[in-house]
Amino acid sequence: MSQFLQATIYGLLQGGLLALIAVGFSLVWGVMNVVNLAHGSFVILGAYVGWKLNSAMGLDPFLGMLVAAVVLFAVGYVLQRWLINLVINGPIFITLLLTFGLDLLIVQGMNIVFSADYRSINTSYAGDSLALGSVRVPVGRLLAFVIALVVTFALVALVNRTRTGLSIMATGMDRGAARLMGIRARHAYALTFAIAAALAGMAGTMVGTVGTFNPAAAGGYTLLSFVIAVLGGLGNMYGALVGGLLIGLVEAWGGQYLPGTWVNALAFAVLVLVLVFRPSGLVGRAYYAARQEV
Amino acid sequence: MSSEARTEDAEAIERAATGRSAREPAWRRWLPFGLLLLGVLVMLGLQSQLYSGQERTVSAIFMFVALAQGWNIIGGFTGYASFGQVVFFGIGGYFTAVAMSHWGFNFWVSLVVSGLVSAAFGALIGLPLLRLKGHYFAIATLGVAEGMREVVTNVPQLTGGGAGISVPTVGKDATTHYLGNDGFYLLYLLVAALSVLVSILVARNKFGFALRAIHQDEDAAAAMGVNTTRAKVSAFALSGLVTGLVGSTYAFQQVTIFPERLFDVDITVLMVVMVVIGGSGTVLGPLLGAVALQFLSEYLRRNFTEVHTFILGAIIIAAVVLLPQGAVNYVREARQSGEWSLLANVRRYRL
Amino acid sequence: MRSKSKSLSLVAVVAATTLVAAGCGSKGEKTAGSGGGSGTLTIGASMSLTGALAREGALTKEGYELCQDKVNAKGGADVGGKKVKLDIKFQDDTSKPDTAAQLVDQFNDQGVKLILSSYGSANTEAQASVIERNGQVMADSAGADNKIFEKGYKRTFAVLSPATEYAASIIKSIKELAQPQPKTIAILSADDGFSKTVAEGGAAAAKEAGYTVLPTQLFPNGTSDVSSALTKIKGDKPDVIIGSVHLVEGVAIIKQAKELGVVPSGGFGETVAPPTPDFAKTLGKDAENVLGSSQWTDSTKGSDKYFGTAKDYAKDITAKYGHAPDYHDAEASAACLALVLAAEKAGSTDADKVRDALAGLDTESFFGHIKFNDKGQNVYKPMSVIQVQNGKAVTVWPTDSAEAKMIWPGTKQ
Amino acid sequence: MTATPVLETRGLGRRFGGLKAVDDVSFSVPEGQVLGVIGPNGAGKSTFINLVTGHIRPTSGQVLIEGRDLTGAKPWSIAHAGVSRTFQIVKPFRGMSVRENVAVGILYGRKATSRMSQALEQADEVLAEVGLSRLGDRAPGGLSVADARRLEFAKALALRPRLLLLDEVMAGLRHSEIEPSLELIKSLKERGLTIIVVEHVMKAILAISDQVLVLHQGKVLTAGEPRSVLSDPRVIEAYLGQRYVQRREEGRS
Repeated sequence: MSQFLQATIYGLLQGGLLALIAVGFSLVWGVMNVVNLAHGSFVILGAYVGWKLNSAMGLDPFLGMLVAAVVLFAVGYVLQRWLINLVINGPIFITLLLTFGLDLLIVQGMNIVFSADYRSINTSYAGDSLALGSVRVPVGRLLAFVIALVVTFALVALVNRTRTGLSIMATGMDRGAARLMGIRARHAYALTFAIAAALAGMAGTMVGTVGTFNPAAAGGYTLLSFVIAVLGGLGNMYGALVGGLLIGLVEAWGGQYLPGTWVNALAFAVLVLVLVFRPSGLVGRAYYAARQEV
Repeated sequence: MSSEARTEDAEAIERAATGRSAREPAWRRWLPFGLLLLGVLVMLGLQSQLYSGQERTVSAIFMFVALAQGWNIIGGFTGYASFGQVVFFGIGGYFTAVAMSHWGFNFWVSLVVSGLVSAAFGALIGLPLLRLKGHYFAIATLGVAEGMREVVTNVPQLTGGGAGISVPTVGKDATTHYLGNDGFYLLYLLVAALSVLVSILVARNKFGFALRAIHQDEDAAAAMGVNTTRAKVSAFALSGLVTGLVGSTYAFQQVTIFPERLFDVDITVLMVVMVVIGGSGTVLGPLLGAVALQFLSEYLRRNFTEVHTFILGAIIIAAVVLLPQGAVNYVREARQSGEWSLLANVRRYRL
Repeated sequence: MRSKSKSLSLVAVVAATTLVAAGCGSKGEKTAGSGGGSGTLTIGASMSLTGALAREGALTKEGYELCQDKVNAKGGADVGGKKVKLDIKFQDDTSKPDTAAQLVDQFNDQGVKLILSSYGSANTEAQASVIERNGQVMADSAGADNKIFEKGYKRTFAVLSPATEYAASIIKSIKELAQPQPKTIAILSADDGFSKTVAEGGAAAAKEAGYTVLPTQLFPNGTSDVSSALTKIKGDKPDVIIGSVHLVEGVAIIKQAKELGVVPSGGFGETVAPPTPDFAKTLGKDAENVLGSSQWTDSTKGSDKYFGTAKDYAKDITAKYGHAPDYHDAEASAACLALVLAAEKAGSTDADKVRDALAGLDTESFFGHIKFNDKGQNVYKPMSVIQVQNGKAVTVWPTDSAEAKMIWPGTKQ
Repeated sequence: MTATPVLETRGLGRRFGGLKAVDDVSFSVPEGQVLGVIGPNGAGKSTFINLVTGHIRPTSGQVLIEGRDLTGAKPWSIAHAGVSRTFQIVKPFRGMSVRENVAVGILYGRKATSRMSQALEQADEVLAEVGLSRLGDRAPGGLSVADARRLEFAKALALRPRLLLLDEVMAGLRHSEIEPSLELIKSLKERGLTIIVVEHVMKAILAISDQVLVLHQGKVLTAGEPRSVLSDPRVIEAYLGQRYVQRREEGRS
């Protein structure tokens, strides 16, 4: 029983972090119909920023992640505004390939700059854990989890309440109409991508704090973002949250009760089944279901 | 989407140029086949010029020609971007390895059966997945491929799991003796030629018409009597067949294979890159793309040992931005419109 | 249609010409690069400089480079009475077995018959079969999986102790030194071939030593989340947790064991993770007292004419690369050394002669005793067991080369 | 009349969530007749066509083609049963030449051939019928609105249909362009084709329909002989509006 509880707690905490990683990915996909294969490399890039700040000037990662967010925001904005926008109207595999090229570039770049050594951001407290009876709740992951939730809700608020957010949504739903309303699509897109990158960066710093990372780890986070975005229904930010938690739990439980490493197959099985039986995602319908290029 | 439409128009001008009139002279109908034959002969002649290791390098080019052509059937002609295409490569490879090491099949039987098994698998997953469009199909197939890798990893008694599986190639339990670089050069050449042949046939026969129609407008195709479900599934199975044959050959050549490599998403991506850079939906594009990209990456690897993937990434980005429609289509359009400037070309997909 | 066919023929021609060109190109190389007789001893090395194994690949390259420097500093290797400079050709196999194998073939074209292995068992295994076919010779610096040596290959020689020793040596050290003696041992392992072999070796040794061994728990190779494996064994309260891991999973086990409150009464042992400096760097104080096994430490016994002792070697690495030596460095240098010594012994760079010389090689070195059994494994060199003490990995076993006493129990309750 | 109608629907209906796009539509078209279908936007005209041609599955009712129950059959089966249609928004295969566009229908239609050259020849014949011969090699992307609509026609005819459903083939055409398509429809009728015309252009409806069916909010408002239907006050009120009546009055005096 305590085993089950432990796994559940751990899965939930992990899931929160995954959600924060995936929510931006989902937003980009929903708004501009771009599947960003370089998303995972943003996560790792963020982790390196946090790590550098921590190892160079001893900045606490939970502050460092704000810097990471700013840096990645800038990177994201530039990439979208002056590169991805160049092919945004192309068939899907054009954008897929472009972002794949970006991924190669960033990952290999990090290899050259930071080397392929495994890194981890050390804090005095992140490794400690609160004991609830037989169950342990690791402090670092708990913090990350809470932040992930807060940021996700903040994002939803931003998108639904502020002018910027609305302009993004509008552009996502109907670019033509948005333009008529005087929204500059290029800017709106660049903002969307920048926000996604910033969130990935923050998440990355936390990933680096609770775990280990090196450039090669980027691909895994991109894949997870896929699964979660689809589960939640693309562009649906609450959906991404639910999807993240769900995957966290599925993997924790699967790890407990499946033999060998079958758990790895689990996430993908879920992905394919959801796509086949409920392509608009588990959580209501995707904001942009209409934009599946039918 | 209107944007889609705009891009299609561009392709239209080009493809219409190839629109055959009813009164096509016989010799022209046979030309592509003749050229294919010529190409094969040239490659056979070339073999004598190569060292054993270069044969292997060139074999790798043949391999990717076949892989690119395989992807082009579903991704290029039919317009369904399969991002899990490597699953057929893996299944073909593992079926061959398992059949040869556990069930005493000889290679040639395994080769054929592996192809058929991959095709069957394509049909099987095609039925549900081909109802999905665009990114959804892309990601569903990706999921299948990644999942299949884990499955293979988790049945070690059959596949050797993460430790890999070895095909017996020497001694008494070798069902077929190892072919050596000479043999594999010929085998890969055969497979590549076969894939091009399939591609030529698809491009010009009734079936190809159906696929192109589906690519352009699935509703209209159905309304004109095309059984779109059957056509799509057949296309997926056919591309699975080609890809599976390559996987089988690869497994025998490698002797020992591992799940990470046989289901490596990079292989899928390479297929797509080659087709897109060469020109999707054409026979020539994938051929050109595969040859060009293989030469390029080989050259980079030899001369920029440390940073070659970095450079490759940059080149892919440049290619995608400058030649989004692929070299072949770009040249055709330019011929039609007389507009050769790449910058003008960039405008096509720009926001 | 027309444009299609035209360009199709074009391709055929282009391809043909370029290929022929390539052919001629490397014909040139052949005369230039071929080792036999000429003033240089040419060795081909396919490295994992990019891709998943980039980190280990880079270290291996350091080891090969240092070997080249050292030998050439002495004016080169003494082959058949004349000094020949060592010339190692590096190529990147992008961590992919097929490319690694292809590179061996390409070296063969250029007349390069002496090969230094890539990193990791998968790559090495792929290379070994080609080596065998081409009649080349390979010194294996990092492919330790016993599977490679069960195939009857006659031309691949591994300087390192076989995989089965990695965990087993830790068990042996505990059996010999630990007080109080543990009862239950849990083994966690990554799911790649090498790690599994290591785990099997460990389990066997533990049973032999009379410990209760829990069923081995697997997790994905390269994962940074091993929580489920830990949660599974938590209930059984093992006294020792042995991880058959690489650095990343090793770090994860310690981090997450702490998070999950999994505290073995005895301690942790984690094969190759603790010896790498990053381990202590990454985990800080949590790394204290974790046991690890290493192919080599700077207190390994023995010396040779090129590298001197292990201590000298450590100095040289630190001087040249600005970091403490990693056992990957040493493995690589040792493999290179073995080839050089064999060539000298054979008095020739001819592949067959060098192969026979390697088979008969029996020498001391900074890496310890180098001698191969008929399978090509170096079973005569014991592995060292180290323990992280005050942030530094110190040798605690075998006792004759120990720098410090084993701290036991390694964990504070 | 005893002869089985080419098309008959019984209580045909389709609901999207709460909305009944088409609701309990029953009627039949006898061989060789032209049926005009009119109704305000959103009356369910296009949905109705999609139900008949199998692009949308009905949630209730039946579709019978020459007596065979083909309810919920796939579009291609319907096509093979001899029913072909045009799309309100033209759907040319942009990757192919005009000729190849038509050839698809010949290769996969009711009297399918698989000989490519033969198919392309027949395609040229069909293009001739609709007056597109000169454009056979062109790309559909470059066609004028009128020619694009002709291409839709040609693609539908390529199937050698017995029943032809025309979804607003005259929308967006100039008066000068409407005449020829009317002529075309008439000539097809003379060849014994049964035709259903969905139109807004009243002039066209009056000119060619034997019967007119009025859809309103998915239901059949009324059906019958064109002039009587068009003067039916409910129809005028629901759809045509007063201005149309006034114009007719003026026209009389």
